[in-house]
Amino acid sequence: QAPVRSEEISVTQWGASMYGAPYAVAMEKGLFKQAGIDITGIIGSGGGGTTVRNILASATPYGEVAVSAALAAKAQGLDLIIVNTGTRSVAEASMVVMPGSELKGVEDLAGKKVAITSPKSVSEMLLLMVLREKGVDQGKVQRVAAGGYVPALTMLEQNAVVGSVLIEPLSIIRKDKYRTLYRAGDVLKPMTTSVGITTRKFAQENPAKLKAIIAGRRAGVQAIYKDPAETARIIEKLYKLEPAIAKEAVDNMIPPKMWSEGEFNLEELNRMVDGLKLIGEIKADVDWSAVLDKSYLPADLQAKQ
Amino acid sequence: MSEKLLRVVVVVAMILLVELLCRLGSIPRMVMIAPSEMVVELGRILASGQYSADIRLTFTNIAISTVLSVLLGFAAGVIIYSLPGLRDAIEPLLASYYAVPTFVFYPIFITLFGVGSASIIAIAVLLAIVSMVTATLNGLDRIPRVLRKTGQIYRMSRLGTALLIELPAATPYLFTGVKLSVAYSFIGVIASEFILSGAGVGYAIAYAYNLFENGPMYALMLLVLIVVTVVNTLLNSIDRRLQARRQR
Amino acid sequence: MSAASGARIVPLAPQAAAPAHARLRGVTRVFELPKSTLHALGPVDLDLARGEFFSVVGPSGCGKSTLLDILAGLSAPQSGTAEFEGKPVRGVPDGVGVVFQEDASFPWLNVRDNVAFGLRRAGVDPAEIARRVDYAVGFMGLKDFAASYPAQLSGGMRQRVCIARTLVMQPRLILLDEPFGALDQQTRLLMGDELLRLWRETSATILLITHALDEAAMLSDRVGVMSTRPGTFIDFVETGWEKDRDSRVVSTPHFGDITARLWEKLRVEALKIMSAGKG
Amino acid sequence: MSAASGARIVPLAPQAAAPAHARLRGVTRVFELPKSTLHALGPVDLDLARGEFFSVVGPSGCGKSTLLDILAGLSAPQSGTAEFEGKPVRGVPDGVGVVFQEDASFPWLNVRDNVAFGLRRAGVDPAEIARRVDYAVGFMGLKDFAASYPAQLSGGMRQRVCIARTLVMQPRLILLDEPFGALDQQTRLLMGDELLRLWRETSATILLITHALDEAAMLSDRVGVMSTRPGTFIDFVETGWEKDRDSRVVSTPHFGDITARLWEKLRVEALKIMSAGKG
Amino acid sequence: MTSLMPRSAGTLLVLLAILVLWQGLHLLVGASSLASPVQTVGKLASLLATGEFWLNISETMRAFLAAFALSLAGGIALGIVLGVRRLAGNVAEPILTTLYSIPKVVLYPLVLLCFGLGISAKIAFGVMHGLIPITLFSMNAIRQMKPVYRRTSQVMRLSPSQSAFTVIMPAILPEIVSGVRLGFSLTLLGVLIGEMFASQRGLGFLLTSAINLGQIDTIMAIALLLTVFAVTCNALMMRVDRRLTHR
Ligand SMILES: Nc1ncnc2c1ncn2[C@@H]1O[C@H](COP(=O)(O)OP(=O)(O)OP(=O)(O)O)[C@@H](O)[C@H]1O
Ligand SMILES: Nc1ncnc2c1ncn2[C@@H]1O[C@H](COP(=O)(O)OP(=O)(O)OP(=O)(O)O)[C@@H](O)[C@H]1O
Ligand SMILES: [Mg+2]
Ligand SMILES: [Mg+2]
Repeated sequence: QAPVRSEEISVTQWGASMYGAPYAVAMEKGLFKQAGIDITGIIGSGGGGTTVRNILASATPYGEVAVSAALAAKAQGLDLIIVNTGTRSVAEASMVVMPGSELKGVEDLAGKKVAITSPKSVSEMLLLMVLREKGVDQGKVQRVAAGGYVPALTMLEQNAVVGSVLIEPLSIIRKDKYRTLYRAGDVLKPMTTSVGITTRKFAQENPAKLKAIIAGRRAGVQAIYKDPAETARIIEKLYKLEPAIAKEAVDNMIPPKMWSEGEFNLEELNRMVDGLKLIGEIKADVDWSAVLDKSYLPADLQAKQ
Repeated sequence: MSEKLLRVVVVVAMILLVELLCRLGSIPRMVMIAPSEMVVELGRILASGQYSADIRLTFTNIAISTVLSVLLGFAAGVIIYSLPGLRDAIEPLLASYYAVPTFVFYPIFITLFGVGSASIIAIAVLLAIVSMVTATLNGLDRIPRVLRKTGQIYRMSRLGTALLIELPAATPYLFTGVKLSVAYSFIGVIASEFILSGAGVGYAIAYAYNLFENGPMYALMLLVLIVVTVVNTLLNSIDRRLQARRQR
Repeated sequence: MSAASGARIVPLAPQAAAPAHARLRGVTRVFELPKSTLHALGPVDLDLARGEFFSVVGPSGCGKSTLLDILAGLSAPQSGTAEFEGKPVRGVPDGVGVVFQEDASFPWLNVRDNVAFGLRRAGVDPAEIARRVDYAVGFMGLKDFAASYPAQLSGGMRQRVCIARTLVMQPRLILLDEPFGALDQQTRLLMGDELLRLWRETSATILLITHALDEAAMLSDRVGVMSTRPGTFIDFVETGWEKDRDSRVVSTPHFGDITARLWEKLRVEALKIMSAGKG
Repeated sequence: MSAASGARIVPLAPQAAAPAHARLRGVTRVFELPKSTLHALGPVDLDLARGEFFSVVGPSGCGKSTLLDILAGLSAPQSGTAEFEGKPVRGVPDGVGVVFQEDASFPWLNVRDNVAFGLRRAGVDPAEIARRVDYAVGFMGLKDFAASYPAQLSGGMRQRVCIARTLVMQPRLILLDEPFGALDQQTRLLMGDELLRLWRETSATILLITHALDEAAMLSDRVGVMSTRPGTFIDFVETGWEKDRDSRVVSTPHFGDITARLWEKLRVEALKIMSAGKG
Repeated sequence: MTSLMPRSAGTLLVLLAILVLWQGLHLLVGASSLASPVQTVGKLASLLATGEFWLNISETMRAFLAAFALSLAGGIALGIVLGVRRLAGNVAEPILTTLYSIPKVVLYPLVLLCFGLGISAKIAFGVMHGLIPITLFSMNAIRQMKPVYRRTSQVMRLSPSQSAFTVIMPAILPEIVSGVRLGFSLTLLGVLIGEMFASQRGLGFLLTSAINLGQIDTIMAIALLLTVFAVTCNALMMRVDRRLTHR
């Protein structure tokens, strides 16, 4: 086996959301190589389930996926473990209304129709959590599945709904057209939204590789916080965004500290579980000890709680 | 008859083979559940009513887009037929039509028709209508001239000739168009739901797939397979009856 | 069965005597093609006597079917006039029945309904329809097939359905365009006998287009021989048969005379074509 | 042009004299259908003399094409034997050419290439191919159409392409299955003349299946009349024409005699069918 | 393009009418819902100027060509076998037509489960769409070939291979080309749908992300590119067909 072999790993929503920024930065700046592994490519995909299955099937079965996808896969008996956390914020999510709308706050949504992407999606979950936080009866807000963010905005423009969920970077691209009703990050406390997973077998056989990936990603996160402007340039190139938009997208995520360095925060994890329960995707509490394995984290992070 | 039997035997054998491979674990559970389990699952989800709304939505949309594409396709076919100049111009385009990836026009439809069923129906109609147009043209072309002449001999009106001679004469060809319209409506509606929408059987399958819920996923796939097979068999038997009188 | 003195050649000028049942005068027909015009027929003069059995023979494409269309009012002549029972032909006149060269049975109707089609459109009383259809179906030997669809019948039987469908309308002028084209010689012979029987029973005027000289010779009172396109009548041959003739005439010497006469005419036409470099 | 004494009826037993060019003995053919078996042909005995022009007439479906298939080695008889040039027929023998009833021209080749097809496959020298093809194309009156594709030709012309394609192979036995079915009487007459010329020039043995009695009567040395299915020969009529006959014979009394004789035979067959309740 | 497709002035007029309709619709619904023809062409040009876009094109083309080659080879071979073996053909035909009318997208999860999320899944999905029509058309081509052609080759005493290559192949070619044309379109559709649902590269992937980001001009530009490509190939095949068959 060559000392440094090129590897491909998977990241959910690669190219569409900010989840992948640490990988982009780490690859661009050679941080993975420094950590002892040559990551040459990222495989992205839309759905969480697809990513999980794809991770399981690939030569280097490591990837970052939505928490819900990891838990669902685990619940269906797939042999995987969570080895680090990825993103930990909901700051990129918001709800918008038309500029002339009379709605002032979350409370005004009662008795109204709003657009979500699809039933049981993250967009619905965050909406429900916001409503609960603000004490609005979720039964009073009628949710319409649009199939995606863009169709949801179209419904909004056509007055089929009064509000629509939205996510960055789309919300930045279209910020002139709508008024933001609330930002999920302003209402909700941070929670873990994505995690790094691998198979138990791979972890046991290639602990060094795994540690290198996690370390490389961590270095990427640190680099983001150190130099947001450079991060924006990297993102801009990779995601083919306009410079201004890329800059704003990155800058928006710096204060809420969207990217975790990898450490597990049970409170933030459970907050996500709470949300998933709200949309009925999981029924019971999660026994994290059966799912998590912190032994591949850098030593200082293992200690953090 | 024996061919029918053989066909049943072949299909049953294939199902049994899959069943066996699943039961023996050659096909892992995570990849596919045994056909018998799919049936049980299907029974369960139908009884629970969990997907009733999706199922109703999907099949209603399929029915609507079939009817629309048949009616519109027939009307368009008649119009194009009666304008030979237009026809010459349009025919080379019709021949290439299926090479156009129709579903990319979804974003346009949602601005025109709003989000939801109407746009999905529009995609399905767009996909299905051309078969009906082509079949109508073909059917009208194939009405032997002598049948129209016969109408004249009986001193029938233009409308009478159209209803009592031209329509029945073209029926078998029109029915071919109907069959294709049904198939393309199925494909159009379910594929749009699968990729673009937040409701319906197509969406439910994609959703179950993402959540690793192989039970409901395969049950819904089975449901679609069964409905398509039944509808197809039904249409084929009508077709055969129409053809049986005709075949020369 | 008996044969008259021999085939008589009649003058090409139309017969002036009794008022004709159907009459063509100076009829021509031209088709406009995309790049040219095609002179398909004429000028043709023709008088059909009431109750006459008249056959037309002529090379393929000489305009026989075109002639029939004009007599039936299905298309108008370019020039000249067509008359039926003293009135000019405009549209399809009442009392004219046509059996077309192509199979015109309706494949979606069974034999009975095919035969009843015209009567139903004409609003004839149902009991009367049933009576006439039964008779015609029996007459044409289709009784066992009354409930069959055309697809289950042979080409010859389908043609009989069309004949029956025409007969039930009790036309006074029957135009038949190669009705036996799909049959073999034996069956033609039998169908010819039946056509003669029908003709005797209804005393309709019949115009039969055929390409079989023997058929024309055996069935007709008079045979018109057409030239190549644009078709005109180059000869009229009177057969002189008695009215109650049947297929047995084919073994008489007189039959040989008529066919030889027809053959000779056609051969001359054929040689003309050849020397004109066509064919 | 002259006619011999008259149509002679020959005994049904095969002629014993000169060794036959092709010979069938007790040949039958049965088709297994899904629900029944169909006795299509025979038993048939037939001897074709070298250089003879023999025609077969008979009702549709009596087994004429089946007989031809057996002679050509395209299908084996159920019982009995087929011989060609003294050897039993197994597969298609060398020296046999067939023109089928259906249009067998290749739509993807132009007329020249169609005609040259067999020669090319047989590896004949290109110069020789060109020579023979030119000759055959000219002979069949297709010179102006050498570069045309079958789709641009009429049915009759396509049939001529098939005849030319067979002729260039210089077969010693030519089997023709209703080759002129698509033509009108005039053109048939002309084609008949050409076939006779060809026959004289090549001195091949010809078996011609036709449903036109006049054609059989004019062209053949001998006509075999077949019964309805299962087809057997019920009569052989020798025409007694001289070898250098042509279409002018149609206006001789002798021609009338032969056709009358053939007609009579067929009429008897037809009546048999009718009384058997078929048709 | 112009020399291939619109052979008549009428077709050009219809294309023009489509353009006018497109522009009209654009004015009606606004630029954010429907890019104008000019915007679309401009966007396509700028996309084509990037190497990135060509990588996606080549990704799609690679999957498509592999899928099309497999559909062709498999479909024609299977079709010929089913055409020659009458019983097998009769048994298989209704099964195939039913499979054909199934919305194959519902089976996509199964494909992913079997092939993973790589090019092989896309190829498999393309083949699932393209194989059956080609099979059905080839089978019918063999079945409906006039028997007299085979008899002619027998009479000419051709060897089996001579008969196969000089008679049977040319005789069934037009039917097969029709099947191939339909198979071409459907294979492309299959590959694109495959890329839309789960992929990281290719035109289908670009389409989904453009749909997700609401980049209507990108959507239209890719649709235009695909349409032009497919229509051109189709017209080419029709032309080859006409040249080969003279019918
Ligand atoms: N509607 C039409 N348009 C153009 N040309 C026509 C039309 N109908 C007939 N013709 C042409 O007119 C000529 C005469 O046609 P017609 O059908 O009357 O011939 P026919 O004597 O009946 O031939 P056949 O014996 O083959 O039936 C032919 O050359 C034919 O091609
Ligand atoms: N391959 C076959 N399988 C089953 N039946 C057949 C087959 N070929 C011919 N027959 C039947 O055998 C009988 C004789 O057929 P054949 O084609 O020899 O008749 P034919 O005398 O040539 O008729 P025609 O004058 O109509 O050409 C017919 O009833 C036909 O249906
Ligand atoms: Mg005619
Ligand atoms: Mg035959």
